[in-house]
Amino acid sequence: MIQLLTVVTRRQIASGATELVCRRPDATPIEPGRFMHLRVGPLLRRPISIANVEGDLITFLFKEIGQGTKELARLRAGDQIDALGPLGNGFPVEHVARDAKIVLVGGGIGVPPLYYTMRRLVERGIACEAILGFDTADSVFYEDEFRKLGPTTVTTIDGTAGIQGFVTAALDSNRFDTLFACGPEPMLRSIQQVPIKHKFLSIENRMGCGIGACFACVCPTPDGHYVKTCSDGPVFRAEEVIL
Amino acid sequence: MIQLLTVVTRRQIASGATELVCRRPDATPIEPGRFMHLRVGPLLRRPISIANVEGDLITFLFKEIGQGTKELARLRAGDQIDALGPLGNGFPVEHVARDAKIVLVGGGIGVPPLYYTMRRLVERGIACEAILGFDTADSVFYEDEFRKLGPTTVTTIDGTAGIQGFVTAALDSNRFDTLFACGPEPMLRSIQQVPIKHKFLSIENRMGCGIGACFACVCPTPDGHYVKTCSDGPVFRAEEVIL
Amino acid sequence: MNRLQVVLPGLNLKNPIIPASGCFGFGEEFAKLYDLSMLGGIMIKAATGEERYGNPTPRVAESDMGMLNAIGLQNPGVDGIIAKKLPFLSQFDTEIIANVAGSTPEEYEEVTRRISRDPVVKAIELNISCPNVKSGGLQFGTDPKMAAELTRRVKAVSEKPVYVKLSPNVTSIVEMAQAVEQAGADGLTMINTLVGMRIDVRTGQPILANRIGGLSGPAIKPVAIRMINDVAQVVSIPIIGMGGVMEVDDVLEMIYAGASAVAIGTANFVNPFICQELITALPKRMDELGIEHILDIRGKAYGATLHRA
Amino acid sequence: MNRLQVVLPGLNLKNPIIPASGCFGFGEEFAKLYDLSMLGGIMIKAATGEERYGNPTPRVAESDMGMLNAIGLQNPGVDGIIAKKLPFLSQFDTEIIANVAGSTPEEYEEVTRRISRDPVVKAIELNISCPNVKSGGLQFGTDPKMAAELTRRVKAVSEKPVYVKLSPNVTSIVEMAQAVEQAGADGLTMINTLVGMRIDVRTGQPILANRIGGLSGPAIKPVAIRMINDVAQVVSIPIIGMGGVMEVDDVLEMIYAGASAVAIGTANFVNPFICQELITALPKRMDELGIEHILDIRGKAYGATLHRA
Ligand SMILES: Cc1cc2nc3c(=O)[nH]c(=O)nc-3n(C[C@H](O)[C@H](O)[C@H](O)COP(=O)(O)OP(=O)(O)OC[C@H]3O[C@@H](n4cnc5c(N)ncnc54)[C@H](O)[C@@H]3O)c2cc1C
Ligand SMILES: Cc1cc2nc3c(=O)[nH]c(=O)nc-3n(C[C@H](O)[C@H](O)[C@H](O)COP(=O)(O)OP(=O)(O)OC[C@H]3O[C@@H](n4cnc5c(N)ncnc54)[C@H](O)[C@@H]3O)c2cc1C
Ligand SMILES: Cc1cc2nc3c(=O)[nH]c(=O)nc-3n(C[C@H](O)[C@H](O)[C@H](O)COP(=O)(O)O)c2cc1C
Ligand SMILES: Cc1cc2nc3c(=O)[nH]c(=O)nc-3n(C[C@H](O)[C@H](O)[C@H](O)COP(=O)(O)O)c2cc1C
Ligand code: FES
Ligand code: FES
Repeated sequence: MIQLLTVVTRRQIASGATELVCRRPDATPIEPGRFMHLRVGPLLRRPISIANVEGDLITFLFKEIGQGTKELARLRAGDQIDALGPLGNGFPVEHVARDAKIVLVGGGIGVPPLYYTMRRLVERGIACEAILGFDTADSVFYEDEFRKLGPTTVTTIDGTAGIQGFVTAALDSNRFDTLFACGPEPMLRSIQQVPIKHKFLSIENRMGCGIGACFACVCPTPDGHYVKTCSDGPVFRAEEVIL
Repeated sequence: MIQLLTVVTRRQIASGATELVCRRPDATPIEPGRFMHLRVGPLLRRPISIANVEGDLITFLFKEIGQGTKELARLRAGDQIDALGPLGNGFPVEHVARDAKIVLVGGGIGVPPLYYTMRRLVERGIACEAILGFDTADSVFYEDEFRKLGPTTVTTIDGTAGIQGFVTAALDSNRFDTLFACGPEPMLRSIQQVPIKHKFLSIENRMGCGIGACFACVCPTPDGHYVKTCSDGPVFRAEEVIL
Repeated sequence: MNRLQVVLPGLNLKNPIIPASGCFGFGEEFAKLYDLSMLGGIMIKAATGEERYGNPTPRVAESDMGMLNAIGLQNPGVDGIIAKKLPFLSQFDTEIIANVAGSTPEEYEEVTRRISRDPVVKAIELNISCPNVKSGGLQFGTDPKMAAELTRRVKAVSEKPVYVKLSPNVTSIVEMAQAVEQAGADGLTMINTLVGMRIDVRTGQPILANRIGGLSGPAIKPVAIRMINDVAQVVSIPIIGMGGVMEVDDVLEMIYAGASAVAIGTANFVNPFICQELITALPKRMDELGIEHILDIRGKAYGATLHRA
Repeated sequence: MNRLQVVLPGLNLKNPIIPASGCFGFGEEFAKLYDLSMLGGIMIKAATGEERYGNPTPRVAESDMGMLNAIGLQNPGVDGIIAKKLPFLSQFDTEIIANVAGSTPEEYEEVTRRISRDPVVKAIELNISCPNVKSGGLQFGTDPKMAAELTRRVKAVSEKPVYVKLSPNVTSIVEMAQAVEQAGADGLTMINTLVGMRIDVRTGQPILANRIGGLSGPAIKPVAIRMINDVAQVVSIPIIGMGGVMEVDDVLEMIYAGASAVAIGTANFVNPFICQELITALPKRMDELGIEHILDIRGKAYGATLHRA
């Protein structure tokens, strides 16, 4: 459950965004959409999505926000990371029908888990498209990597790359029956309204334990109860959560 | 006053003892017996004596005690250290008479500053001897380096190397008129009693600021006043301080 | 006698390590990681009369070597706990301590009455120091008279020994401790969190939805040590210490200060295996320091006369 | 008006950054490192009636992101300060705030009377919250009635505005603040250190010779923010905030919480250039966050109505 990952490469992929490829002690498969809880300098761990897995290699893509992600971005090849995980429940890539029409919608730091998800869907022979939203041209990352997997549309808020506007501006809901999304809360809230039958959202929440024990990361549900982002999610059906 | 030092080599020199050679941004000369206040992981800086200086290289020798020195011992070539200093007042190597008969007495982590001191005395053409006290054979360091500078006697408490007993067991006070010492408080206290005319002791004290502003490191004086270890010392005449 | 064993009112701890309330849920998640029977005991999440949802999120913020939480006593309610949580815990050979909270003395009484009758529960931890709820909680924990009165009432209905959990947010924790001891408390647990706040400089607003929260973790350890040390010298009931323990030396520090056992909170989030690791590390560290039985050092920092009970 | 300028009773601060008392001596050491005239002000080391040696050593211990000190008010005495320290400080274009301590109300009065008459001193900081001395100090700082009475007496003899330095070691800092405000305090400075203790596990004995000490540094910052936020909402005198400030965002956090200026203590030991660096960093960070004048954000965390005085 706790693994020591060894940094293999670190690369800046956009303004303030880093790709970290690490070696795991083993090569057990991981479902896409799950996350690792990384212990860097600060006291609490930092939840970071699994952006890719190949054999014993695991990739993280992240934006520098505060102390934790800044220290993560300073790691060098050979450094070790104390990683708790994989945690949570990911996107149901093994459960979607083979003829499903899937769109993956990612916003900013929500983009990373969708890369691995799309790769796995494509490996299962399921055609899918991606819509990736960023603030501005400088912050766009992994566009080429996504294009290699399938049709990919980039949007930026300021229009400096791709289509101007939010991801929803590029989303033609008539063409899809399944949607996987990850991104900031306002984006996910507007996606909840989109008329697509099956919608799965990966949500973010400040965490304590990451394993379901502390009730830090709860999200209310329409039936008056709650779910825990870390252990019940981070991926939920859009109807399951009140954002 | 604050310099970034770059680690050049790190080497274990005894059980739990490390030699760290670092490159300074400049090559300004430093008097022996002064110290650097190093910022490692913990909040407060750690005072570490300057064990040698050659051009822009500076050497620290230290024992792993707690978090600070442990993190220091884990640094690798290329890592940087935020160093405040050099601080304090060192041994009066430039002021001793050329025909002085000097003995340098070091105990444990008090040995480091004496190496640089002896080197500088020898460079001035002053013959001197060293007595180095350790707990046990495993913890002896820098014996060869001292021997290259002059006659050197090692003592260990358990007798596993050199003469058994404390440094005072190996000290023939009749042969010297000047003594430079650094080591644990009990050792310095017994040295205060030794009948040698000029005795200079480098003392240790828990520090806050390291520059004389916080009064953390005071040491009482026989006249009812006090001195500050960091800025008035760490080297004092033996008569000046009450240990 | 096992060199780690500690016997306290109602509790026969095989070692002094106990996960702290609110930081271990009801054990379910950690049971997947290691065998909970190795623990000295488990302090389960606070129980209230009814199910509670708690505060809105964000419920957690971070600070240097500390965290702020404002969970707000989310729990399935005392009946839910008795029905769904205690049966699961009954499978483990460890001492269950039930943390009891409420908004009114009546609620405290009611929760205690019910939960103390469950055979799985070996002791009650009276939570009069939760800073994260509007009513109850900290009120009872900062006024010695109210604390004593509540202790008396809860003691009267409890079938199990009652440990009162003290708040550090007081001028004199010694006065609080003495008040609840006189009111019949069988033991003390301390400290709960310090009230704190963080502000997001991008918005100028508090990070926690609840604005304020409880500060826990290594940042508060020196405060905990000092308070345990002060209280241990004046009470004759045992103390379960907590506040920032992360390493085996922290456990020893608390016992030197006067604690008889030690609870581990925030550290479980940093390293979910921490309690297991501490239990394994203790005998080795005791060997290094020449400590035969863990209670041989209890209160040594203030020169306590030592005995192993 | 300079976007960093803050005008408070007796003090015209060119920026809100002030080294905290006891962490900057009388400025002599730091004057060798940078020009002290760049500072908003300087809170000098506590003055007592007579010269004091203070506590035995060790006087400092460390904890995670905090330090404990038990200096014990070592200082050359009020006359020594007036004769030897203030003349040196008079050369700098910055506001000198004299920290006043004592064992008895009479000593506080006497020290205030003398030092407040020195033209170099622009304000008095009444230290009723030092946890490191046997008598006086914390006693006055934890009882609202004693604090108010002392404030009244000191105000009566002071020629300069009086800022009362509050202790966080109380159940209700709001009550303390209101008491001293009503007694005539011109401002508040907060927080002083939290009482703490560390024990050396090799000896089982406290690390500090004084056993207990005051906890300062980043560990206490969330407690400071919370207390400033609580007090700022109920008093109408200004607050100089302190407790764990290390970075420019910490300065902003304190002002958002309701402080009008910010004092820097422990951080001076970590980085002796910290005050200089914070003053340089502030305008840049304010630009990033769209803050025009530093006081535009004061109290924003609780929705204060804003004005720049
Ligand atoms: C399930 C999950 C997956 C994530 N995956 C990614 C990813 O792949 N790439 C990426 O760049 N980011 C991801 N994030 C967000 C990432 O966790 C935060 O950016 C990061 O924790 C910020 O830490 P910091 O120390 O840099 O910032 P600080 O603001 O200093 O952090 C302070 C505290 O707030 C928490 N926090 C701050 N922002 C967030 C946030 N957005 N979500 C949750 N906690 C937060 C931190 O964990 C920490 O406890 C994910 C979040 C979640 C919940
Ligand atoms: C002027 C001076 C020069 C020194 N030179 C050397 C040297 O060349 N080599 C060497 O090995 N050691 C030297 N020391 C001792 C060294 O400073 C301590 O071993 C070190 O600070 C321990 O830090 P730590 O984090 O490893 O231990 P911890 O015990 O975790 O430190 C906790 C706190 O106590 C302080 N502390 C602990 N032990 C000492 C000590 N003996 N003296 C002062 N403060 C202490 C630390 O600085 C820190 O603030 C010197 C001390 C002084 C005062
Ligand atoms: C997330 C969280 C939830 C908590 N919930 C409770 C609780 O329900 N009841 C209680 O008495 N204490 C609760 N506490 C306080 C802890 O039990 C403990 O007293 C405190 O955190 C100090 O210990 P630590 O520093 O090891 O975390 C909680 C603490 C945290 C961090
Ligand atoms: C070594 C030291 C000495 C102090 N001396 C005094 C003092 O003489 N008078 C006083 O009012 N506060 C004194 N304080 C308290 C500080 O002024 C400040 O209130 C406290 O340290 C919190 O701020 P910080 O976390 O930035 O250090 C001292 C603090 C330290 C660390
Ligand atoms: S983070 Fe602890 S329950 Fe989700
Ligand atoms: S360490 Fe601050 S005066 Fe010496």
